[in-house]
Amino acid sequence: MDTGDTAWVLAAAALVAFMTPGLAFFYGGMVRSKNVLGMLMQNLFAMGLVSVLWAVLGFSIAFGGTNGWVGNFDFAFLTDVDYAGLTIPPMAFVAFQMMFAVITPALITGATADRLKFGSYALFIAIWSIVVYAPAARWVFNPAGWLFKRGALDFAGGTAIHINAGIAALAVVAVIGNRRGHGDEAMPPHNLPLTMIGTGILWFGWFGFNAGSALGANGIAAQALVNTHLAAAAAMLGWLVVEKLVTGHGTTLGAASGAVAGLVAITPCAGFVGGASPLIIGGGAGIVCYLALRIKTVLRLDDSLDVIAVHLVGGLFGSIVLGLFADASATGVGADGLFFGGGSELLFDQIVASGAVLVFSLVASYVIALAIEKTIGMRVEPEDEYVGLDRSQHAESAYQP
Amino acid sequence: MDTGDTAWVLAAAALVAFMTPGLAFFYGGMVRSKNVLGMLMQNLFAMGLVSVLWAVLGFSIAFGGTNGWVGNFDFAFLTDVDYAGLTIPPMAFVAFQMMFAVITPALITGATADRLKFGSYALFIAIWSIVVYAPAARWVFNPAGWLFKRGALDFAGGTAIHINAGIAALAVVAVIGNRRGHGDEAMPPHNLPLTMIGTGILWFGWFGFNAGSALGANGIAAQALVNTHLAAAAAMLGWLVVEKLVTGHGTTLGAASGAVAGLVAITPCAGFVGGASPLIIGGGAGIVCYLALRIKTVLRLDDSLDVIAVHLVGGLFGSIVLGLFADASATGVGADGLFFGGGSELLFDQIVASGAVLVFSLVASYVIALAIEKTIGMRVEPEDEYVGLDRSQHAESAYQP
Amino acid sequence: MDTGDTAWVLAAAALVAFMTPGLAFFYGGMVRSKNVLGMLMQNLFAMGLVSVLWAVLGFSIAFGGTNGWVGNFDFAFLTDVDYAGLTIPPMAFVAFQMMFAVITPALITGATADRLKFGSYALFIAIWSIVVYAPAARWVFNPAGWLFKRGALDFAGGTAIHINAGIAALAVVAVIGNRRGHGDEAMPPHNLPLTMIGTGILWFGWFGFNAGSALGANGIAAQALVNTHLAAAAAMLGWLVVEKLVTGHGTTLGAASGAVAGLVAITPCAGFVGGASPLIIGGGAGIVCYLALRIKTVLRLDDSLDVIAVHLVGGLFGSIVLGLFADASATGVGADGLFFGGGSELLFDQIVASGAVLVFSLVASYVIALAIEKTIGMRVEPEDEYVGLDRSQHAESAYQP
Amino acid sequence: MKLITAVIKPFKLDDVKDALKAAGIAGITVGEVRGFGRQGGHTETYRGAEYQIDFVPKVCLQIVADDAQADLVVDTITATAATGKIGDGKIWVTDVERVVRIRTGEEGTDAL
Amino acid sequence: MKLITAVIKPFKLDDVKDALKAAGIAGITVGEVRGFGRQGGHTETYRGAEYQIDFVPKVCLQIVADDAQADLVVDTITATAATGKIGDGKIWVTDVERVVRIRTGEEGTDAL
Amino acid sequence: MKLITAVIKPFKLDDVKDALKAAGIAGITVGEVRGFGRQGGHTETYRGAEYQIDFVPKVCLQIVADDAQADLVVDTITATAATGKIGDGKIWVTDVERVVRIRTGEEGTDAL
Ligand SMILES: Nc1ncnc2c1ncn2[C@@H]1O[C@H](COP(=O)(O)OP(=O)(O)O)[C@@H](O)[C@H]1O
Ligand SMILES: Nc1ncnc2c1ncn2[C@@H]1O[C@H](COP(=O)(O)OP(=O)(O)O)[C@@H](O)[C@H]1O
Ligand SMILES: Nc1ncnc2c1ncn2[C@@H]1O[C@H](COP(=O)(O)OP(=O)(O)O)[C@@H](O)[C@H]1O
Repeated sequence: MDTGDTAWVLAAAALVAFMTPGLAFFYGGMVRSKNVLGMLMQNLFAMGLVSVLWAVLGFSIAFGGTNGWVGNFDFAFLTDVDYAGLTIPPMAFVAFQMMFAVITPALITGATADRLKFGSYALFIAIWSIVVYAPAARWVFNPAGWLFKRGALDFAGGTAIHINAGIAALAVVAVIGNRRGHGDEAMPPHNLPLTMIGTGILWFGWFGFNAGSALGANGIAAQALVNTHLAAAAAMLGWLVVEKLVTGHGTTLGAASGAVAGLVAITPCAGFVGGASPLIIGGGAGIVCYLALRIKTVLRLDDSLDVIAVHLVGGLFGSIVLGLFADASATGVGADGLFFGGGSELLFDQIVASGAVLVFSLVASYVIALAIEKTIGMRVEPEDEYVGLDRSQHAESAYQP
Repeated sequence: MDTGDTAWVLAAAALVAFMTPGLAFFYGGMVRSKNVLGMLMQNLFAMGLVSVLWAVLGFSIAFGGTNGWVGNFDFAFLTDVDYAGLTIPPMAFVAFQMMFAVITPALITGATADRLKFGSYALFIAIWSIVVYAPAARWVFNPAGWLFKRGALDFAGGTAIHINAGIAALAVVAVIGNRRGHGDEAMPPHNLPLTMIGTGILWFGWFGFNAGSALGANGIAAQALVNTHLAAAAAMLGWLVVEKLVTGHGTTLGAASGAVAGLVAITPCAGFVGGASPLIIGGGAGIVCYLALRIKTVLRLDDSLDVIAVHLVGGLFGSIVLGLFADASATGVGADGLFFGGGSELLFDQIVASGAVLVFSLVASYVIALAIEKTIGMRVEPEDEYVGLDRSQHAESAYQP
Repeated sequence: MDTGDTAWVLAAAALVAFMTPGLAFFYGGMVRSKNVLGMLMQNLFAMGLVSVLWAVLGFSIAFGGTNGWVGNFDFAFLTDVDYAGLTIPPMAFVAFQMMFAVITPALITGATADRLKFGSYALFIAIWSIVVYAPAARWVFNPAGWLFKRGALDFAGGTAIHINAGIAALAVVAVIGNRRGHGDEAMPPHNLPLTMIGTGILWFGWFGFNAGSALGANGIAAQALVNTHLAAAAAMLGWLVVEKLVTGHGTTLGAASGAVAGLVAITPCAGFVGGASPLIIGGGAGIVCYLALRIKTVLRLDDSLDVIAVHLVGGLFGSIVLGLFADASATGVGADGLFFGGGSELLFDQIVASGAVLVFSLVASYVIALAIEKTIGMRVEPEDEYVGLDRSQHAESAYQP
Repeated sequence: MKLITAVIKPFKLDDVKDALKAAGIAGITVGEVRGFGRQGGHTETYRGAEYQIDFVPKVCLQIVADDAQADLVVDTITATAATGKIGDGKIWVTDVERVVRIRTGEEGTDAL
Repeated sequence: MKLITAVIKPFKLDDVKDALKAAGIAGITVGEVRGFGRQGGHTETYRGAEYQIDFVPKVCLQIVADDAQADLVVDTITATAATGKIGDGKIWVTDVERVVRIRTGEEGTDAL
Repeated sequence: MKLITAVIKPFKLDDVKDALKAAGIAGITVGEVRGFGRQGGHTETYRGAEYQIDFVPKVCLQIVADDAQADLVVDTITATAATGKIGDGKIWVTDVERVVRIRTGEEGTDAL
């Protein structure tokens, strides 16, 4: 047990836990004022329900047993948790992984803004976190996972978290349909400073998300931290340059969105790349994710706060280009990508891993959402959507004069 | 000196320091817009005044000398501080304890919202932090403390901080009376997103508050971190279930209040319990603290932001059930509670310790508040209360169009 | 490589990175609502552009080669970075230093509020961070730096960051002139709670800024953390006492400004002083910086958010009084100041170092600003200034009803 | 018909609303305003700079009522909104030529 | 000249503005208000305490128009703002003696 | 009595208030509004989506004055609030039948 490694992983667990409130403010500022509490509540509630489910069952499915696809119940209720090769207490590993399980379903709320019944949302994330997230996490993070074994690299969850949540968001939106008035009624963000507070917390917490995944205070963690910051910086610049060219202005929301896109893209690569790679991966992600904003218009899907463009596309971009930029000599772990003499084998594995998680999550999420929609209904009643989730779901209003 | 332990305790000190601004935003969002700066200032000011007093005198009273009740002046001005059994520099221990001393008086401001003269508030927390907090901290945290010696367990301050502040709040409200218009004029929170920002920061900081109390980066700290998160999650769910049953809606403010109630309740238990105990302690706290909201109505006391229900009752609940759920095998420290073969001895000690701190703080706080009220007056003039603390006490207004 | 030291420096890098968003909210709350996004964007953008430039070139100028004035290109693009005497991975040192490079130009935005073209601002900080910040950082932080070699002490950047940014702010304001309507149109802060959120984040991050500069989890870091907190506390009290005497009220903005002034002043002293010194340095800074608010009126310069009073004067005060209060026995490093038997030699070195950075930055910043003003123009058009930066520079508005 | 406009102290809004409801008034429209009158303003200080703030938060009620009810509305508001301290506010009455209920197109008294 | 004041549901503002623009109306002034009428309020709960909120967010349009245009304005608003559900709002018309365009000092119809 | 309503540019509020104070006007009620007129709106872009914003922030003053003072009020506002650039705003005057000071019940000119 190394106290230095433990100190960093404990701090990282706290940092990742802080990201879910950060995500709540990031999304909360972007919705209309009559829906801000609905959005904050959905994210805060995930910290409650998903944490309990993860302790009772989720951790065990992801890290219990030796099966490549689904875990067993050995670690249910976190009883006598054990995990090979750790220099930190098992509970520190449990805590760190728990915070990942919490934020992943919360990411979906951006796409389904303003129109989910709270009870149905709660039921969805309960099922989703056990049936979709836990297995996907196993495949990618757990050395026994079948994607891990195939040689696919994912340092901090590009696939299991961002591609997974991004495609699930698309699936749920396909089930519940668009916001009423989408396309003709203007729905600009109600409080961009609140979104900036969320951006600051997400960027701050992401150091724990990526550099904490080294599970120790070592050179890999240091390189991952630098990679994370440089990718966010380069992606901000990439997004702003394209935005300036297309619309004539670099926007504050654009700078924040670009930074988050960079953070998403570097997530799978953080501990496997070095040198100028984070600048290229980040810059590329900023440009690609901005252009991906059009996808939802093409698909005629009201992905309200662009979870597809930022998380699905950002996650896919990062996971796949890792097959090009991976450089084992940068941190001493991982493998070599195409540009570093590794041939295209890793690239192929990355595409397979991304595709596998994407297809599994698309199908499973669609089925879960459809099942709930057909039974108790996921979408709020028109009158409830008109007065806003704050009032209809929580009998509150966010602001008083 | 272990660098890993030191790194975690330094990070924890920063996390706990961040909790007082978090508390300011938590409370600040809940008051009316003409009082938000009054509330923010009272909490920010505690970071100034109480820190200085703690360095000059407070730390020495709590940790100087060997007396079981009150310390001496050996460590006044933090000169040549020494503390047995630490694997961290003494100054790291000083820093960590200082942040506890700062937030405890700040907790009281929730009960006395909108009606304290700023000067009188400053005088009150100055006296209170030296005369009430420092001794209580000594009794419970210092191995020489008489409650510590009796075998009472309090890992991170359920008694010395939450019961202490909760009962003090009750005492001060009894002296200064209710807000004008309380009961007929509607006083809903003016900015719930600000309260959610406070909730996020409190939850994030609380990892340092509880897991930092292990004074090292070890298994106890890891278990304390997991316990803290699970108790907050379970308490949120507990509070929301009861709220849904009673009022028909789960509210955003309810989810936040439940989480904080859970954090309060697990504070004394964090390093002494394991397995599913945090889920039960948290769930119980959420339910009990929601029901405790009625206490202030029964007592006809305007505890404006429910410090009694969340901190007094939450602290009592946590400290007492520790006598049931304490499990020495979970972290290798503490003792065994009733449910873990330890008989009822610990339960008795817990009740004695909670009662002792409660009675001492009730009497001392009442006397201090009454003395100030009778001399320079604690309560603002009616006209000042009507225009709001922001203007009457600080010649400012929080928002401009 | 010590994992404990690495854990603390990684956490500190994250804390310092969080300070730039904190600064954005600190300043953002103080401007009018039509300029808040302009201010947030300028600070957020610095995290993007300056980070990339620092990785490509800045770090190498500051820490590459052995020249006392300007570095070479050895570490361009952070390739094979090496740095003598570290117990942490070189990349951890790079990350930590990068966050200092990011916040320094951002500090200038407070003085030039509401009237900079975004493009010109971007060009300015790009040039300034390479031509002014990187050399100044070398002189003071790098053991090869000529000011370091002269024996001047600066633990965390009182000169290279606060005096540097403060005087640069003065120079730029001298070039671009005052806000239209300055002096007759009332421009009170539009959202003080947002400023308080910034204050909380700055105070929290500053623990990483100062205690992280020990580059390890040791006694120096612990003393630096205590010094930082006590100086902020004492400075808050100092500022409030003077404010109360002069205007009759202690204000919330005053408490926050005093705390920041204290944090600025203790920055150079953090690891070199002990005992009651932080209380005196902080208290003094609070008083001096409040009185320094008049400087901008005397100079008839519209330093809109008081960067001169808080950062230039606070930095000068801290750097110079270090020559009095430095006490090598407090932390085992540094030297002895006048009050601790060290004679006036250190005091002289401190004055020389402060003066050198001040003169260099004044001239260089003035030249850069003038060059940009004369070519593409730094100042926005009157009409753009009237509608506000949010709309004219970023085609956004911060708030919707 | 008449339009009765009343500027009152914000904390009196609930009382006035309940009183008007009791008096049978079917609808009110309310706006947040700031007023300047005999009730002096106050000074606010930010970073040592003093700002003279003359405007005080008020609430502005607009009630369209039948001629017969107009005086009742004025008297009800005057009775309920008065605190006897300066700044209680003002009521003024203007003539209304035409009133329409948007939902049904009803006009005149039916529209109230 | 006439002053037409219309209190409508907030999400209808853009439609009404476009319709008035199309009908040749040169200017509108809009304010955020809260209305109380047949459309009942709702209850909000904070920490178990129930608050009866009677006021519903509305938007208040003020349009100064020529006598000839007054009816056109009223009819345009009524047509566009109606949803058929309770709470659609009210329109009232008052006579205006004098209108001045501040920029040029023009008066009467030229000022519109 | 007359009700003078003036919609002006927000940054002109202090000047107009001071001018009216100097002209002996005892009270003003002010509201935040948004205006749409010849002064064109602007576009805002969020995540690539363009929004045409037609409404511009304005401030709406309401002053009840004696018939004799009405013209003085109009002229004072016109002189002070004009910048010569489009969007300076509009003033309109309506007749007031009755004014009441809530605090004292005084009516008519005494109520001003
Ligand atoms: N002539 C006026 N026109 C419009 N509003 C006025 C006028 N006089 C006063 N008011 C409104 O009434 C409020 C109270 O008036 P004020 O003169 O301060 O107190 P009082 O009416 O009790 O003497 C003011 O804040 C303002 O909003
Ligand atoms: N008598 C009135 N005076 C002023 N405003 C009114 C009046 N009656 C209704 N309103 C405004 O019109 C809005 C809708 O009126 P309401 O009676 O609820 O529905 P409807 O007019 O469709 O029956 C109210 O919220 C209020 O703002
Ligand atoms: N017919 C009108 N009725 C009500 N308000 C108007 C009218 N015309 C203009 N306004 C208000 O006056 C403001 C300025 O008018 P505008 O036509 O843009 O400029 P100008 O009056 O200088 O030509 C508008 O933003 C609006 O608030």
